[in-house]
Amino acid sequence: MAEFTSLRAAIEDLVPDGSVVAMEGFTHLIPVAAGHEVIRQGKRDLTLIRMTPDVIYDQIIGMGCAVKLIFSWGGNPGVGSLHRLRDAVENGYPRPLMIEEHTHAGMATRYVAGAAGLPFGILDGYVGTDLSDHTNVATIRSPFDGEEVTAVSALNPDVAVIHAQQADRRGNVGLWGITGVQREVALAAKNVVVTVEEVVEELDLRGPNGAVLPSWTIDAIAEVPRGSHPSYSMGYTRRDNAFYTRWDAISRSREIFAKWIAEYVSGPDDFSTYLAALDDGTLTSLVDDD
Amino acid sequence: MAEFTSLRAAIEDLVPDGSVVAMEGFTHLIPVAAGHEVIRQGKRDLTLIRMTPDVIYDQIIGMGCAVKLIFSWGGNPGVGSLHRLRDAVENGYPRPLMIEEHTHAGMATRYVAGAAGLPFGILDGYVGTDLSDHTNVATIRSPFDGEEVTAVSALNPDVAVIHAQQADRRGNVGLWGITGVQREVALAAKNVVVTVEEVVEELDLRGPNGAVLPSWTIDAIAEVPRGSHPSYSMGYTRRDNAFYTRWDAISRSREIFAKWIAEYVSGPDDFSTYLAALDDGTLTSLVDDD
Amino acid sequence: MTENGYTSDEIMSIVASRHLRDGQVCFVGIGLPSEAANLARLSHAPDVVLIYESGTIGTRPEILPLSIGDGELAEQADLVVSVPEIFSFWLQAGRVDVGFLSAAQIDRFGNLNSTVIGSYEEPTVRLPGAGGAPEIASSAGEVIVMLRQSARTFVEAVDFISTVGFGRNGEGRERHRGAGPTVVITDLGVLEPDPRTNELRLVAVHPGIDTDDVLDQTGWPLQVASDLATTEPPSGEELRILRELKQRTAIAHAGP
Amino acid sequence: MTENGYTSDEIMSIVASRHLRDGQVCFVGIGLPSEAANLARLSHAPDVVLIYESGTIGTRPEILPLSIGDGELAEQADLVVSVPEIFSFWLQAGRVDVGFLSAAQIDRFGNLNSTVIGSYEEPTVRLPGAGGAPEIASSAGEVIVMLRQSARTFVEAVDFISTVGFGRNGEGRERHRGAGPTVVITDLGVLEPDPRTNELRLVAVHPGIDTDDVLDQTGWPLQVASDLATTEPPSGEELRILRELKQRTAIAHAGP
Repeated sequence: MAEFTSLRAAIEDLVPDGSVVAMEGFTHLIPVAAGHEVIRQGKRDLTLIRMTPDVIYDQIIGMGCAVKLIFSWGGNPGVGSLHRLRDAVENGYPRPLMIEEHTHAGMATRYVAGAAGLPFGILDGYVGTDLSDHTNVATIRSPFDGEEVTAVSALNPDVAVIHAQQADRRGNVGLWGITGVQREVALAAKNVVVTVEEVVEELDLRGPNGAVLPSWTIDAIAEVPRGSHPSYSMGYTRRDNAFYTRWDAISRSREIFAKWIAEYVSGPDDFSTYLAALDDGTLTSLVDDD
Repeated sequence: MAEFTSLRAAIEDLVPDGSVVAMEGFTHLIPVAAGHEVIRQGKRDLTLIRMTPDVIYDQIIGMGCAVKLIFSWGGNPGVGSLHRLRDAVENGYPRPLMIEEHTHAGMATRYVAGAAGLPFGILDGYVGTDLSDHTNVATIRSPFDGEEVTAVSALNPDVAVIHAQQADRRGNVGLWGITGVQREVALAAKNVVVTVEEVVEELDLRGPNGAVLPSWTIDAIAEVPRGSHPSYSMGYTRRDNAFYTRWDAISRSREIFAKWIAEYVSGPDDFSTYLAALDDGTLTSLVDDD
Repeated sequence: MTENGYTSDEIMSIVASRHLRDGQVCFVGIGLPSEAANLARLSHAPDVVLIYESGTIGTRPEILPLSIGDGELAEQADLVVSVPEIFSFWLQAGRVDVGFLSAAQIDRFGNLNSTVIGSYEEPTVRLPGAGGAPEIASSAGEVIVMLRQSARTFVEAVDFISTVGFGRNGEGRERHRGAGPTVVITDLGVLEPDPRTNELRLVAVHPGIDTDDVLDQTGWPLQVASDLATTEPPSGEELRILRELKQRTAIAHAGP
Repeated sequence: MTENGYTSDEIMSIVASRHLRDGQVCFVGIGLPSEAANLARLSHAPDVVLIYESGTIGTRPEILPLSIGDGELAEQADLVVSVPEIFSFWLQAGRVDVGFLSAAQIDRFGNLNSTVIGSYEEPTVRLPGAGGAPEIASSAGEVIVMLRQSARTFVEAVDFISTVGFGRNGEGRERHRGAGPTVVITDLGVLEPDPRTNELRLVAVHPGIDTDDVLDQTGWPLQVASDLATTEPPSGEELRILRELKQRTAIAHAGP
């Protein structure tokens, strides 16, 4: 049964050093505030899983919290590189980062297998690529017609962290719009932390593709309005495209990145400083003079 | 792209003799009117697929339209036996019926594999049962940890027939409530026939678990209000539990069954006679004196 | 109605409901299991989570469903999912604590037959088949079997193992996630597997039932627990809640 | 802006849009592919079905999305599904006619690299990775590649095959459902695989582009089709629709 708690307590309790963490959200509903709390608490030796590392993992990797990344596309969407991720992979800065790389279809299949309690999943994928020689996939034959398919192992993270639009008083979580792999990762993980835009009396899924995660599949819920910035929460916030562009400049320099994190993430007590800077237009002021 | 047509034309065009037909609907949204049209057109040598054969297949099998049934639970829900199915299996009447039997989980996995374009699907199932010796399943090992799972072959029917609440003017189909395996069977089949309660300007999925099948995945749509009777269409009709009980008496006797079919299904030109008898309370009058 | 003021169906449902603990996730079938599970929800286990194989999760029906997929189940559910999903993400993944099953036959090792009487190829009686039962038995944490007792249904060996209990020779459950049939509730008493042999033995008789009657209605030499108990009779409260539920159901289904 | 009154991005988008036929199902990425696909939808192919890998199917955005998962795409879609479903039930099942791809490198056999420059273990440049591309290339009926041409991007052999075209040695597509890269549209011209050798060759140059310039910007000895064509210049109508779309987009994204 889900417990309502602070984001700080949820991350303290459920994201220990060394754990395998999946923070999902496909462009939409990225749990950025939760990622900041991971940085703030100085977590170490995490294995991070996420299809699209995005700004959230660029920040966590840039602060040296992770030893390994399992992913399928590591760019800044519509902008270019994730510079902190590149610095870790290319130069081992601030520490070396092991990577385990898959395709989107492969990662999705792995989460589905994990959610379904199966040891592996199958797909028509990876064939002919060099990736199949550099990652953990296998070929198996159909016992019926001999056709070959690719097998990928299930993903069952220690903890899944997602952001959703709503939770009701009983702790049922509601989300809608582009739901990516969030239901699958929540059902695949041993523990689940959810941040929500709003706690409501009754869920009101006012958009396409509505989905509910019942309270008893979730461990901790924290109300964190705008907790998905710079991504968005359909029905609540809009994507901050400008921030993604500015992130390129912030993250390009090790020094500016460190200063930005100290000022808006690790220095403050919670997410409110970041939101205040967002509101008064100073969140990207470190690079606004460029 | 879906064409709006009559139910007669849809069944004439898309359900040829000898084809492999899946008419799905899990308790809810069973395409009974379409099943009646199959009987009316005297189709022969069909291979019928359906998780729960229910009254719809009891009628089609009782009329000798099928050579084979692929299924997982063949009872009259909440009532008892399907007598026409039993007569075919136990006595070969009116003709012998081959069966291929699975579990619910196995059938669902087979449809999912079919919809996903995979040759087979995997599950933790059938283990320890005698069914695994009498049906087409295989054991495969995880290439990662050696764990055994059960493989079942994909189902890709020649034609799927489903009933839904709505179609919009562009031919997009909307359904909600208990959707069973209808999306999966529609996406697994080579052709798709849909009967709907209502053609609307814009889909209005006014219930839980709303789903849309886009027009370009469907071949023919026929508007057949109450076409799921005696099952129901959430938001439009209620389940006719009394009919299921009366069906036990109608179907128990070969003679009464034949008379009932002649009067309400094969004799009339279309589904309207059946609905008229339902409205004036005479639909089960053949057995109401019992 | 017995002389004690309740029917054999009622004591079956009430005893089964007592086996559910609050907060458990329960995979329910139609009929007595549905009565038992909803009685538990309306009495001592308000937060029991009811799942029906039609895809309704966390449903709180006001009235008992007559089919596994009644609209009432969808309307009152926390969420509704597809049938493939209910079996994969919810049952197979190990999220169900308790599954209810019934059958046409049960044998001394708790194996269930709902497929055929006679041979598979040329059956004397073709039964409906296994449906969701094999994977419920395999994946649920434990299974509660509800079945009226007679020598015809409680047999030495089932004609066909539709759903495995402890295996043809009681060999156990190594290949299964769940513990299998931990209790069999009949109209006469309660059976549980002997932990040493996996053979079902009589652990309780219902009030007014003679042990010899239970032995007579069992198709194998039924072992009796040394500490054989007598079932606590239905309380007035249990009967009131169950009967109100059934009355609401009757009125609703008689309606227009 | 060229002397002809359009930019090289514009001619790339316009040429790509002409390759889409009405009613085709098209798997779209962000940037030029999204421009091309929406231009087709707003001009000669009103019933083209656009799918983005975020799970939006049949979407008709008023403005161009800046990310693959913009809210606009979900709001204007016929349906929205999960990411696992978009790749399994829709792409893998063979429901997509045309997929758009780009990359950091392409080689003479249409193989694409979006993973690393240098070795995989110790890359000189770590690129974002393959994302959805390998399975788009495998399962879509055909692939349209859009990529600005230079000797740095059009290479003899890619450092890493992220996404397979016709294979390292042009061996072909026996193991794939789809036909692979049937056309490569650049800022200079159009390349297509030679059906005998699977090697990309130049089949058209854009107006005002010299063939020698194209050869200079290609990292292998590029074959030129004997019937080399010159691209039909963008029409006023094509330019008008594309520019209006981009202007609507700019205004919307500048908004509050």
